[in-house]
Amino acid sequence: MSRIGVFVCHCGENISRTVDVERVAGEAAQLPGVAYSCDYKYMCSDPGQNLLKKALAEHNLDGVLVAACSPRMHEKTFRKAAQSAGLNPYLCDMGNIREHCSWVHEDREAATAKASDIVKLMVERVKRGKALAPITVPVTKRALVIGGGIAGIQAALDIADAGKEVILVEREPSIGGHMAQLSETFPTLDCSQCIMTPKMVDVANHPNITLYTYAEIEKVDGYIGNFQVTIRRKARSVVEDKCTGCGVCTSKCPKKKIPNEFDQNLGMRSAIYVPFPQAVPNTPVIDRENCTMFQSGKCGVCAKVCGPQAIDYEQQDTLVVEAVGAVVVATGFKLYSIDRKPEESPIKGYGEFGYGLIPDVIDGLTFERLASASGPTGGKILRPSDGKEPRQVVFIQCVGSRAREKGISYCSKICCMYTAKHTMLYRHKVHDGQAYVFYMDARTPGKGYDEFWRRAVEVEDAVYIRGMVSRLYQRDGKIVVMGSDTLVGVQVEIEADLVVLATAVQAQDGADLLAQKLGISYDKYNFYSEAHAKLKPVECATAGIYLAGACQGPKDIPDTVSQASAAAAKVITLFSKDQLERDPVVAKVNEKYCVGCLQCKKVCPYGAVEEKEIRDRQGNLVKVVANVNAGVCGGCGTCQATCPSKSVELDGYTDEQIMAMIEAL
Amino acid sequence: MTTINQNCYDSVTEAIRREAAKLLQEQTVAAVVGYVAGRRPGTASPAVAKSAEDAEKLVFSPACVNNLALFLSKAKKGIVPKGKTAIVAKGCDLRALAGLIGESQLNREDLVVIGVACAGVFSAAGERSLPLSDANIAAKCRECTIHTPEGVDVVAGTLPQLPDFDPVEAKELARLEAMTPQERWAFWKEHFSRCIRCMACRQICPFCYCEQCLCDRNRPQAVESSPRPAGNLAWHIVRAMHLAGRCAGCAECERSCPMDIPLNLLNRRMAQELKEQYQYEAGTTPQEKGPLNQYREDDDQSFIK
Amino acid sequence: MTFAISQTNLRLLVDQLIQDGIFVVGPRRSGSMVLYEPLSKGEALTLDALPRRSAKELFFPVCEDILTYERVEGKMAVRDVDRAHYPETVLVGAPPCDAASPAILDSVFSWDYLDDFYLERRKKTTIIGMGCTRGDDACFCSAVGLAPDSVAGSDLFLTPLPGDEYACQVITEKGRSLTADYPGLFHEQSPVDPLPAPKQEMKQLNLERIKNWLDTHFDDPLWEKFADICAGCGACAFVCPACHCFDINDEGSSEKGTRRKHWDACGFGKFTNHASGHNPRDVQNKRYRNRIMHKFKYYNDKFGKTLCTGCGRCVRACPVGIDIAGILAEIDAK
Amino acid sequence: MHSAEKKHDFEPKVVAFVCTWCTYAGADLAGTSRMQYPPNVRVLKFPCTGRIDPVFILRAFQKGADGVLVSGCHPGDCHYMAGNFHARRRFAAFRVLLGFVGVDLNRLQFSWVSAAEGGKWVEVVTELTERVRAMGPMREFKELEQEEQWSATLTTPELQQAYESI
Amino acid sequence: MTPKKLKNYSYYPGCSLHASGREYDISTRALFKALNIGLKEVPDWFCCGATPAHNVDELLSLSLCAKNLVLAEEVEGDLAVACAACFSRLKTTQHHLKVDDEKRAQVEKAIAGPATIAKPVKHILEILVRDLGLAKLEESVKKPLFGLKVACYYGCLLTRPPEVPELDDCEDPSIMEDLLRALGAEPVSWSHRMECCGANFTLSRPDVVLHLSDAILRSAQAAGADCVMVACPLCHGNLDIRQEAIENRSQEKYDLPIFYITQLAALAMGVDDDKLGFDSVIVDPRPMLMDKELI
Repeated sequence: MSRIGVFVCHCGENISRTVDVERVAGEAAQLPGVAYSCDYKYMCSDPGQNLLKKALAEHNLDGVLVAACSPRMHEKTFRKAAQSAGLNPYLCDMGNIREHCSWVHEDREAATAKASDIVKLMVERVKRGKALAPITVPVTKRALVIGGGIAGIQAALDIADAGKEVILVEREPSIGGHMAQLSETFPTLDCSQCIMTPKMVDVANHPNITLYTYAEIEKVDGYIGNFQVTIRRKARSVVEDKCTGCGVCTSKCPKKKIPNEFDQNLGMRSAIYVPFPQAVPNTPVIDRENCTMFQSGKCGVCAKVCGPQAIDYEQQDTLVVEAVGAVVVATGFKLYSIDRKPEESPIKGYGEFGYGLIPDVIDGLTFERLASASGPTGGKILRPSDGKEPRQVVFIQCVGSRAREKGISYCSKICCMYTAKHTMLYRHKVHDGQAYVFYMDARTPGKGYDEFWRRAVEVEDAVYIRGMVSRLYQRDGKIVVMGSDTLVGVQVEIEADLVVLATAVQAQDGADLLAQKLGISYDKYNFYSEAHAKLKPVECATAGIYLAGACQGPKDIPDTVSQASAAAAKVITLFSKDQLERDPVVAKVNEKYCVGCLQCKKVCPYGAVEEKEIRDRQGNLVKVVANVNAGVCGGCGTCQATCPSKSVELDGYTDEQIMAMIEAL
Repeated sequence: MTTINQNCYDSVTEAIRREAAKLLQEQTVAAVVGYVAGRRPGTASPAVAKSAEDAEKLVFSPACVNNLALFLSKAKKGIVPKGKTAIVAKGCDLRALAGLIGESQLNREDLVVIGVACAGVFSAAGERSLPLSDANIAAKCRECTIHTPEGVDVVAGTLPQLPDFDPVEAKELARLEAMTPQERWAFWKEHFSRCIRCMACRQICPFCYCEQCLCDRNRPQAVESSPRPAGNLAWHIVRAMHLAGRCAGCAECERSCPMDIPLNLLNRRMAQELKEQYQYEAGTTPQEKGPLNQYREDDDQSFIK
Repeated sequence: MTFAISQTNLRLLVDQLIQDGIFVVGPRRSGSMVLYEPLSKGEALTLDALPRRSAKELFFPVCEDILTYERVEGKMAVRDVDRAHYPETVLVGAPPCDAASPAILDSVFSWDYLDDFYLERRKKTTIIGMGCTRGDDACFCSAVGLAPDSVAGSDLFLTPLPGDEYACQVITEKGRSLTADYPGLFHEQSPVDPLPAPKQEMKQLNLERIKNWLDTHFDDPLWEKFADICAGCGACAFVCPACHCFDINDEGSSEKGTRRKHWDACGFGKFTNHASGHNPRDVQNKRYRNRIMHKFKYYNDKFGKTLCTGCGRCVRACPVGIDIAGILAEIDAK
Repeated sequence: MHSAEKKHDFEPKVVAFVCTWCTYAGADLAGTSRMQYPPNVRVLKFPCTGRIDPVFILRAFQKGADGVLVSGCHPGDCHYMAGNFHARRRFAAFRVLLGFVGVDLNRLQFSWVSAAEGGKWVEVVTELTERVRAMGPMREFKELEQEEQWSATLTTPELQQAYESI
Repeated sequence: MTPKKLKNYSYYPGCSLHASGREYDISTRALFKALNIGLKEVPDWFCCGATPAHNVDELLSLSLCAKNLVLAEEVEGDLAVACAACFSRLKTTQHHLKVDDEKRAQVEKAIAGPATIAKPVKHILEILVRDLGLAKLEESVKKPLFGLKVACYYGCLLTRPPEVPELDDCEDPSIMEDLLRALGAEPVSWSHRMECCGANFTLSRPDVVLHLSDAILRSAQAAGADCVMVACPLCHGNLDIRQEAIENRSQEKYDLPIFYITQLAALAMGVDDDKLGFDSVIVDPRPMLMDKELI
């Protein structure tokens, strides 16, 4: 028989005004299993807590119920008091007779009866409570950062500066991401590369950062504090340790007419190349698909000219396994293309804009390369088709964004600002040129943003036309832009030399595949889902994985950097302890009865359930059962409600407790 | 009355024997789970053939009512020897196999599935001495959509032209749906009051493979184990709920019920709902998640205030 | 001259018994089948089909309360069921395979422990048996020593005659007093040949030989062959007129509840499961072996009776087609 | 009008299964705001609606509840991200099943009540209580609980009496 | 011996095809006859409500089409429609009634019976290019239209909105061009094939029509087209009947014959040019066709 102590609180008069607390305590004393009961003016006061502690010792109690306010108010208080008197804190519960009773009912008789019922129910729960010990998980104090754009770089630097090791993995041959491609940045118009490249160099030189470029995540195992990450280092065909970055190979490479992806295919590069001059690392990579040596076995010029003999045509992909305690995902974005899409694709192309087949219809990133001093035109705005300077440029916003009929309903957030910036850059470079902008709304929330946009309109003379464009077509070397001006209510037709589309920001290619490897969730656009839109904006549902930058949703640079630093702060917080301690309200599997149907695994929002093989002493497989990783389990109990045989049970909310409460109704 | 020509069953029998003998002789499989004829005419029972000799005794007839997937589930562990197994499966049984694969109870690679072209089997109460016809065909076969097996390793036999049968079960379901809650309560109360908790419905179900049935537990007791009307109702509700989204629709529960409780109506009602709401149907392809193991953010919630 | 009763009068008899406060149970249509159920009038009596469940539940209910308990002011108050309140009962229309079973079960329920629940009901019940004129390929009463016209276990035995009449044999004192209480319903009639008994496929089994084999073959590969496919349900035991295993369960909370006794079956995985978790009959064929052993060896060893009346219900009910008659024939042939 | 001022012939037993993060907190808010609602409801706290097994609902009816409320976080608000999404499907299915065996679904209410919706909590509880009150006691399950197989029907008056007290 | 009919279609001509667009009807029938495809007019068909009705009364417009669809059930075969507007309305009705139970109930009440919407509604283009197939079509060509440069004009209704006609890519279709290539003609690449001609503003706001249609003709001419091919009697009207007014307005000479798809197809199939209604259009195509030695 249990020995439960019931303490009924008056809460001054808050409870006792409508609830006859003495009667509640008296009735509680009659309940089977209750060894002691009393009522007291303020249970949460020091004397009240001392009363509880004293009763625990004197009456040898093995469970405590405090019938008082909401557990959300004082559960911690009483559990701590009980613990200090030697009782496991999880054997102390609260019955809510204030918020759920005395404050919401005025009929004293009914309120007292209800309070007694609440005590009765909760006593049944306390009786069947289990002593629980906090769960500790060791923490490996190294972080993995996936993606070497500004988000990944910022997160990596912040974590590394806190003295923790960081593995930074980048898919491309160089870090830098999209920000390295930009010319100037809003709202200050400072040169992107001027602020970006020092950070890239910092990454390269940081003693705490291990950089893997031209590498991808192959596999992720483990859980918070203890991930095992397998990284595929793609064969670069250049031995990084030997290469001095002298550049002879790239200048001697006979195959030079390969469109340069970094320049949005406007410029050319060689088959062995560094994507851009400030690349980090400054180690070339051989593009095997375009390399004569790889395609026909004849050439080998680069190997011949390489002094340090760093060229290795035989190099293979290698797999590296790293143990880390936290992961920051910063895989960034790509731009939507207006090309014709496969029929089954939920996202559609823009036939009315010629499906990307009109050469002088470009996207914003291409315009950035045209405007960039280090770009293929040396910073001159020249149109791709004939290299002429465009006299009239039409900018179209919301191409693919907020376009439900094209399959994307969200706002890409950055286009209003960068289009305004583009009109300015254009005006600065082509003084007598005219910029037109078709827009739906000008969205400029941000420090200095609206002022910036106004400058474009009012000072730099960009003509903003509020309306959509219905068609683009070529006529006499020009692009005819047919649109409407909805403010005036007329059809507009502009003959443009160049059309720049502010195309939608989309999640990177393969974002979904990476999410599956990481076990994190993503939305229908493949943007990663944060754990809570308001309160956990950088955490993933999966513990120990954090998000930074546009992989979570369209974001500009300031927001990206903020989020990256926030993610880094979360990682550093995690790493501040040797052991991770967490609430022991977690699910446990009864391996005797579990039959391994793994329905629990399918519903677990945390990916906390894994398969576990049970073997006999000879090592023969007996069966496969579910196993809950206590470090990852969030304690929702969805697994238990799903399990047909109830072979998984949530501590603190066991079926036995709940059934007993229902029985006592 | 429409009668189905018996010849098609003979051709299946022949094909099963041939295939089983080959598989066993070549030691491709350790055993073939199939049917043998019973002592009484018009009966058959499941059997595990472990030799080419055993294979000669395998049959297929309208009496082969059992869903043999049961014998591959963990509930029946041990009776099929270790190693690769061949199984004779009707279309309805295939869905159960797919379900068991989806629930990690079976590996497709460990199976050789001998799918039978099945024109139908006897109903529980049907006269077994007559050829299969409108009068004695099982309700599930009347609405079968999977007479010819899909995704199997071998197809045994071919089908004759099959007549259209009256969908009695669908009609019964519609009749119940049209009742008032009070009438339905009375209907089920009468049926459940006869339940003696022989557990045939559970034991014959390929998906009731739990080592410890929730309903056998007594601490806490979720469902009264004694065969009284209250516990009987609770048991059948829990059973239907646990099978929702998993049930393959083989209707073995109903067939094996000695008290003639129309249990498959419960399963069908659930299946109908899951199809309407979540476009889920038990099929012959293993699915990673059942309808109640997944969700969509825009799932219907009109019933939630 | 023969003592007889017409079909009409048989139903009248039921009506009159009910009127006189007697609890009358007999075969009655219930949903899609016929079951032994309390009769509210003679007309309900349905004699054209074998009831799906046996008549044993009249003496040994599917589930019955043994006692109730409740904690009152810290003490546990236990209340027993008063067996004196069982009513005077007449079972009417039981075929030989059902009528014979109480006589067999009397032994086990009155052995070292007197089971009042059973015995009190048994004492208060009169059985009107009835000769069997139907039967199917699952029936094997004559193979286990009974017959479609066997009077074993009946207090009064009715033999169907041509022309809606039953020849009426008084077997026991109980039967005699029943006929004496309702003399007007019976009449004298010149002897006629009864309706023919159904032909049974099964030949007579040598139960002695079967027992001999069972005595020496506790371990035998045949058990696997017979019953590996057993699905582990209780259908056979629950429809059987002779199976009498039961389980006792307390239902309710630790504060108040009911102790209940209900049918158990050797097919169940939890049957004879020890508290330790160990089960001596750990696999299905061992559980089935127990079924055969109990019926044809253990019960015989102990009470000199066979625990089977050949009604064939288990053969019909088995969801996987296990055929006890076929198994017995196979053992007999060893 | 306050419940205290009304006297009813029938006081229904209403059980609420709620998640701790949203609805429990919402009910707390109703308290801190001193809103009033009928005292018939008894609250059972769960971490998440995802933890709520349909068996609990069934059991509550069996054990004498006249109405059952299940309430949790609005979609997208789940503290555990997806617990309420899974629960939603489970309850949708279970509801249909209960309806199919003849339970009047007016006795079973599901709702989303957030931590900020003290008013909605009051509304939902009041509405369910009054609806169930108007419907009268949940006779079906109570009667079923009393029933026996015919062969075990109780004939002892004192036992019958003892039984009814249970 | 008559050769075996390929497939039978029911046929909904629509009002225009019995009036101002008579050439479309004539040439459609002639073409089907030449291709040996059965075409049986739906008995008692009536107006589909055309493009204005649905702006005024949606239920009316749906009910008109629904009733026509019910009538179409009486004739065997998928429903062939030539007029792009009728096609659009019938398909729109099918779409609405399929996805919206409430509308369906209203319509069924209005037409006093079940709305049968299962019959596939097919535009002539679909029948030619998809059902018959380009290969078969090419095979059947007797007089290839070599050297004829055609501007294929789709107009608004043939592909839009994409979920309704489901005919081709809504902004960049190619079905007309595919057809023409099979006939031996040469489709030109031009900018205005999807633009609006002004449609039924032709009566209320001719100024708009003249402006819009002018752009179309101008663009077709600039692309080097000899003629324009249309699938809609309304487009035909605006481009053909109004061509002179357009020329007067813009002081440009276009002289571009406007063909229905069926006219050119039938011509290629060897149908006599005097059976195709060339004599009843405003811009007489015969001089141009003679020039090209196509007649």
